[in-house]
Amino acid sequence: MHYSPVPMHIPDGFLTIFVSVICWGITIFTLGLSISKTNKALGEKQIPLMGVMAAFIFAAQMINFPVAGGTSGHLLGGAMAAIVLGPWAGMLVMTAVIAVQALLFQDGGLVVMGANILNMGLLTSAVGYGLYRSVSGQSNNKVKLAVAGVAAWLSVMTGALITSLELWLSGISDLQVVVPAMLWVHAVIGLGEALITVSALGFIFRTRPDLLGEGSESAMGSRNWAYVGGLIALIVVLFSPFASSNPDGLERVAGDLGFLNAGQSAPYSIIPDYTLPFLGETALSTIAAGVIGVLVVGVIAILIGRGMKAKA
Amino acid sequence: MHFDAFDRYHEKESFIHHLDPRVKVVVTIVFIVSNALLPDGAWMAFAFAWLFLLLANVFSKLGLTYTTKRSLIALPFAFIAITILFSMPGEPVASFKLLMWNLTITDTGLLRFVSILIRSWLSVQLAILLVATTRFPDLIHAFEHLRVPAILTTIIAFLYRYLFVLTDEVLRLMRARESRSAASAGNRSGGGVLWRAKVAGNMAGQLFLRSYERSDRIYNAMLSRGYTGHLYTLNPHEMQSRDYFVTAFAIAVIFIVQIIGRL
Amino acid sequence: MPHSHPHTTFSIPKNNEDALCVQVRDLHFSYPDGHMALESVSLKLCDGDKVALVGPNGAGKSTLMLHLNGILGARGEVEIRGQRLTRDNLPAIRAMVGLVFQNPDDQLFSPTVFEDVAFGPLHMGLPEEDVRARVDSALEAVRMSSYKDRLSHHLSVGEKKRIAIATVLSMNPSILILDEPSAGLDPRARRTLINLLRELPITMLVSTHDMRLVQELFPRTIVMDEGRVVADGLTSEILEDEKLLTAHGLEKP
Amino acid sequence: MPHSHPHTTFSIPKNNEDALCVQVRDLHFSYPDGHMALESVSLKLCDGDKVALVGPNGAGKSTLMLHLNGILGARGEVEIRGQRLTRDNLPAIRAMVGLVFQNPDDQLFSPTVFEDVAFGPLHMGLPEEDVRARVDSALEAVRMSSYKDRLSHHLSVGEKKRIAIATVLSMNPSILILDEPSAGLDPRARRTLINLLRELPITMLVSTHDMRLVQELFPRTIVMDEGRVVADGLTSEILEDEKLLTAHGLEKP
Ligand SMILES: Nc1ncnc2c1ncn2[C@@H]1O[C@H](COP(=O)(O)OP(=O)(O)OP(=O)(O)O)[C@@H](O)[C@H]1O
Ligand SMILES: Nc1ncnc2c1ncn2[C@@H]1O[C@H](COP(=O)(O)OP(=O)(O)OP(=O)(O)O)[C@@H](O)[C@H]1O
Ligand SMILES: [Mg+2]
Ligand SMILES: [Mg+2]
Repeated sequence: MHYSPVPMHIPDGFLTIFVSVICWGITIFTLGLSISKTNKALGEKQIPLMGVMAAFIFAAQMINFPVAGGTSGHLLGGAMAAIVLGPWAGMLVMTAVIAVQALLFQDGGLVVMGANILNMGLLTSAVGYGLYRSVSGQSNNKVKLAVAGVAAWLSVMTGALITSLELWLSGISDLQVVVPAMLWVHAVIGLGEALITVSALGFIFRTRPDLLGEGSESAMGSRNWAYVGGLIALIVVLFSPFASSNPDGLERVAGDLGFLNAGQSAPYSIIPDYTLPFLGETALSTIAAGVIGVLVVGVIAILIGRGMKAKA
Repeated sequence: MHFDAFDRYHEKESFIHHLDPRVKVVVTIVFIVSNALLPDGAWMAFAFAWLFLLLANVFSKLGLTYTTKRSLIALPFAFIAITILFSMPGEPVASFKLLMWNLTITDTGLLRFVSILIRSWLSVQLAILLVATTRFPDLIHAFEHLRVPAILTTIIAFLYRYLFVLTDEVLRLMRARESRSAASAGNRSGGGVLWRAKVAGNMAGQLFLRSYERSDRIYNAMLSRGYTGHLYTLNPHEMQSRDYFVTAFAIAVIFIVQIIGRL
Repeated sequence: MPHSHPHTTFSIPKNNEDALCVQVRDLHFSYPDGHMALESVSLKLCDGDKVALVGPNGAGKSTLMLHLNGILGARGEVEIRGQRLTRDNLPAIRAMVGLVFQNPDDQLFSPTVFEDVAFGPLHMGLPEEDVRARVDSALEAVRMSSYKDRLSHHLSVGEKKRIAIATVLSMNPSILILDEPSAGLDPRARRTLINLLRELPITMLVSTHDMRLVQELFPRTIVMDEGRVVADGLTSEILEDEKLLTAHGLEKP
Repeated sequence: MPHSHPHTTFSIPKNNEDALCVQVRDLHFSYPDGHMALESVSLKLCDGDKVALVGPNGAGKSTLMLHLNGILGARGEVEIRGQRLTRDNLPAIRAMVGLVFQNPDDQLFSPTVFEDVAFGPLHMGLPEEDVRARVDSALEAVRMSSYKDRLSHHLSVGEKKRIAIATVLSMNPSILILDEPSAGLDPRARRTLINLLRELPITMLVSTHDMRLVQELFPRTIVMDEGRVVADGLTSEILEDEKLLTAHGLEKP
C-alpha cells in the first residue's frame, strides 16, 4: 500500500506566477482569519485536537471502497473536516494536510500551494460547512445527513471548478475542455466523497452525537456560514453549465479584464495597461442573468430553511 | 506492524544534508519561482537550471538519477495540458486522425506544452531533493524560522507524528475488512456499491472517534508536562557562514538563469 | 515433520494426519522495504489441532498469520484443505480461514455489534435470514447474544475481543487464527477468553506472549524467531527446554 | 492507615512516615456523563515507596492517577508533599508528579525523541543549557542516550515506553506514576522495563494487570474495584488472599 496522489493537486510549473500569487493572497488572508478565530474558539486544546485531526484526514483519505472495474472511491475530507471541527479549524486542518502532501510526497507543488489550499481546503470547507449548517435547526438526522451529502458533493465540484479556472487563466488548457472534463471527473469523485462523508457522519451521530450537536465546537457562528457556503455553492451550480456551454463569453470577460494576457505571455507585465473593464454586451447580459439566478435560488433556499426551522 | 513507507528522508553524510534547512527551503522556492518565470522555449535557461539541479544532486551524494527516478509523479497531471498542443494558433507540425477528430499539432502548441512539462519536471526534482536531504522535523523548524505562524507549524508537526500511527491504524482496519471479504459457493459476493461505501464510511467514522479521543489523551499528556497553551521549542539550527555563502551562490546562479532565459 | 532447516524437534501429536487442514511449505516473505520477515517457514495443522505460536517481538508471527488467508503473499506455498492459495480462490479461502487481529478495534468498524458480525456473511452474499441466523449463532458461541444492538465503541476490551471472535465465527470458518488474543485483558476477561477458546470445537492457531495461556490451553506449540520456525512440538516438552526458551527471548510460565 | 470505608487491611510498611509524599483523602469523582468513577478514595504514599495499583478493567485506576497531578478534579483532596492541589500550584505539582500514560504513542507527541524529552523542562521555563542537561540525564537513566535524534515513530514499543518514562524523568519528579507500563511488551522488553523500574530510586505508583510484575517489584499493593480502594497492604499478604483476589477479578501470579 502506498500513498496515491489525487487529480486535483496542481504541481509546480502549471500555474503562472500571477495566478499563484493571487491565490496565495486569498489563502493567506483567509488563514489569518482562521487562526484568530480558532484561537478564540478552541483555546489551549486546539493544538493537539487539530494536529491529530489533520492526521486523521490524511489517514482517512486512504480508506477506499471498490466501485467497479478496478476503480475505487475515497475521501478528500474538506467538507467532513469542516462539519466536525467547524469551518475555521477545518480550514487549518486541511491546510496542514495539503502542505504535508506537497512537502513530503510532492503531491501538489510548493509555489502553487496557495492555489491548492484554496481549492481543496478553504473552498471545500466553506461550502461543505455552510450548506450543512443551513439545516442546523433540524432535529431530523436523516435530513442533516442528506444535506451533508449534497454539501460534500458540491464542495468537491467547487474545488474542481476553481482548479480548472486557475489552469485556464494560466493558459494551460482551453476553457471548453478543462471545465467539463474536471467537472465530469469530479462529479464521480464527489459521489464517493458524499457517500463516505454521509456514512461517517451517520456513524458519529449514532455513537457520539454530542460531537455534532448544537453546543459543539463545530457549531460556531453557523448562520453566516450558511449564507457564505450557500452562496458559493449556488455560484458553482449556476456557473458550471454556463461555463461549459458558453465558454466564449467567459473567455472574453477574462480577456477584457487582462487576465489572459497576464497568464499567457510575459510574466513581467503583470500590471498591463488595461483600462477599467468595459463589459461587452454578451458578457454583461450573462453576468446579469447569473446574478439574478443566484438571488432567486438564494431566496428560495432561505425560505425553505425558515420553513424547516419552524416545523422543528 | 510498522509503516515507514512515508519517510522520504535519505540518510547520508553530504554537504547538502548538512546545510541549514532554511537555506534549502529558500533556494528550492526561489528555484521553482524562477522556473515559473522562464518564458516558453527558453531552452538554454532550462538546460542551465537542469545543470544546477545536477550539481545539487552531486553534492547530496544521492546519485545523479535519484531525483529523476522519482520525478514522474507530476506527469499524469500533464494530461490536463494536452489540449494546448492542438488549440494554440500557429504553424501545423503534424496532424492525425483520432476516432472522429482531425487533430493538428501546432508549433506554438508544442513549444508551450513541452515548456510546461520541463518547468514542472525541474521544479518537482528540487522539491524531491529537499525532502530527501532534510529530515521532516528540520523542515518544520525551517518554516518556523521563516515566520510561518506557529499554530500551522505545530499542527503540521503533530500531523507528521500521528500520520504514522493513524495510517498504521487504517492499514490494519483495511486488512481486517479484507480478511473478512469472503465468498461462498453459489452466492454473488461483495454486496452493493452503496453498502461498500457505507462500510468505508463507518471505518472513517470509527477512525475519527478514535483520533478524537486520542487527541484528548495527548492533551492530558501535554498538560501533565506543564503545557498551558503556549508551546516552547528549542532552536536546533544556527546559520553558519557556509550557509550564507551557499544561499548567495544559488540565488546568483538562478538569477543568471533568468537572464539567459530572457536574452 | 520434515524441515529443511535445523531446529529442535519434538514428537508431534498425530491426530488424523489425512484430514489435513493447513499446509505451509517453504514460505518466504520480504516486506516492501526489504525486511525479510519469513524465511522458509513450513508447518502443518490438522483438523481439531489447537496450536500456540510463540516467539519474541518481530519474530514474524503476525506476518505468517497474514499469509494464511492471503492478505500477504499468496504465492502458492500455502494450502488450505488441499486447495492451493491463488488469486482466484482467495475469497473462498477467506471463508475457511478466520483471522482475528490483535486489536479488536481494528476488527470492529461498524457502529453496532450486529452490523459488524453481519459483515462477513453479507459480503459472502448470503440471503438475509441466513445472515441473521449466522449472527445469532456466532454471538451465542461467544455468549454475547444480548449485545446485538449495542454500539461496539462503548464495550470493554474483553467484550470487544469476544465480539471480534464472533465477527469471524459468523463466517463458519474451519480454521480460526488469533493474533495475541489475551493482550490487554484483565485477569477476569482473560479467564473468560481462555474458557471460550477451550470450548470452541475448531482448529486453532494462536499467537501469544502469554506463556501461561500456552501451557493451559495448547497441546502443541510452535516457536518462531527471526522469520523461522525454530521449534515445533509438544508444549510440555518445549516449556521444559529452558535453553530453547531463553535463546528466543521467552520465559517459562 | 485510617479509612472510613470497610476494606481488608494489612500491615503497611512504614518507611519514614513523616516525609510524606502523596496524601489522598476521601476523593470523589464523577465523569461528565454521570458515571461515578471514584468513591471516597484515600491513600498515602511515602518517600521511596514502590506501590502497585491493581484492579479489574474500569476499577478507576487511571482516573485516580489523573487526579494525582491535577488533570482531573483538583478539588483539594489531594496533597503532594504537604501542598494541597489548587489551581495556583498546579504547575509546581505537575513538576513533582510525573505521569506516564499507558500508550506511549499518546505520550510521545513530538517528531523527535529530543523534542519530546525536552518538552517538560522547556515548559517549566528552564534555561536552554539546563534543558539540555536534563534531557541528557533522563535519557541516560533509561539507557537510551544514543536515541536523542531519532524519530519517535521509528521506535519499537519497548523503546517508546522507555522514552516515555524519560519524558517525565526530565522534569525531576519526586513521584513517578505509571499506567500499565508492561502492557503489550514482549518478555524481553518487559524484563528490561522491570530492571529499569527496580533501579530508579524514586517513589512510584504503578497500575498494572501483570500480577507477576507486582510480585517481583512492589512491596506494597493497593487493590481497587468499582471506584473504591478495597485493599491496601503488603503484596505478599494480598497475593495470598485468594478470596480477595477472585472477588475483584484478579489472579494469583
Ligand atoms: N508493514 C511492514 N513493513 C516492513 N516491515 C514490517 C512490516 N510489518 C512488520 N514488519 C517487520 O517484520 C518483522 C516481523 O513482524 P511481525 O509483526 O510478523 O512480528 P510478530 O512476531 O508478530 O511480533 P509481535 O510479537 O511484536 O507481534 C518485524 O521485524 C517487523 O518489524
Ligand atoms: N472520559 C470518560 N467519560 C466517562 N466515563 C469514563 C471516562 N473515562 C473512564 N470512564 C469510566 O470510568 C470508570 C473508571 O475508568 P478507568 O479508566 O479509571 O478504569 P481503569 O481502572 O484504569 O481500567 P483499565 O484497567 O481498563 O485501564 C470506567 O467505568 C470507565 O468506563
Ligand atoms: Mg504480531
Ligand atoms: Mg486504565
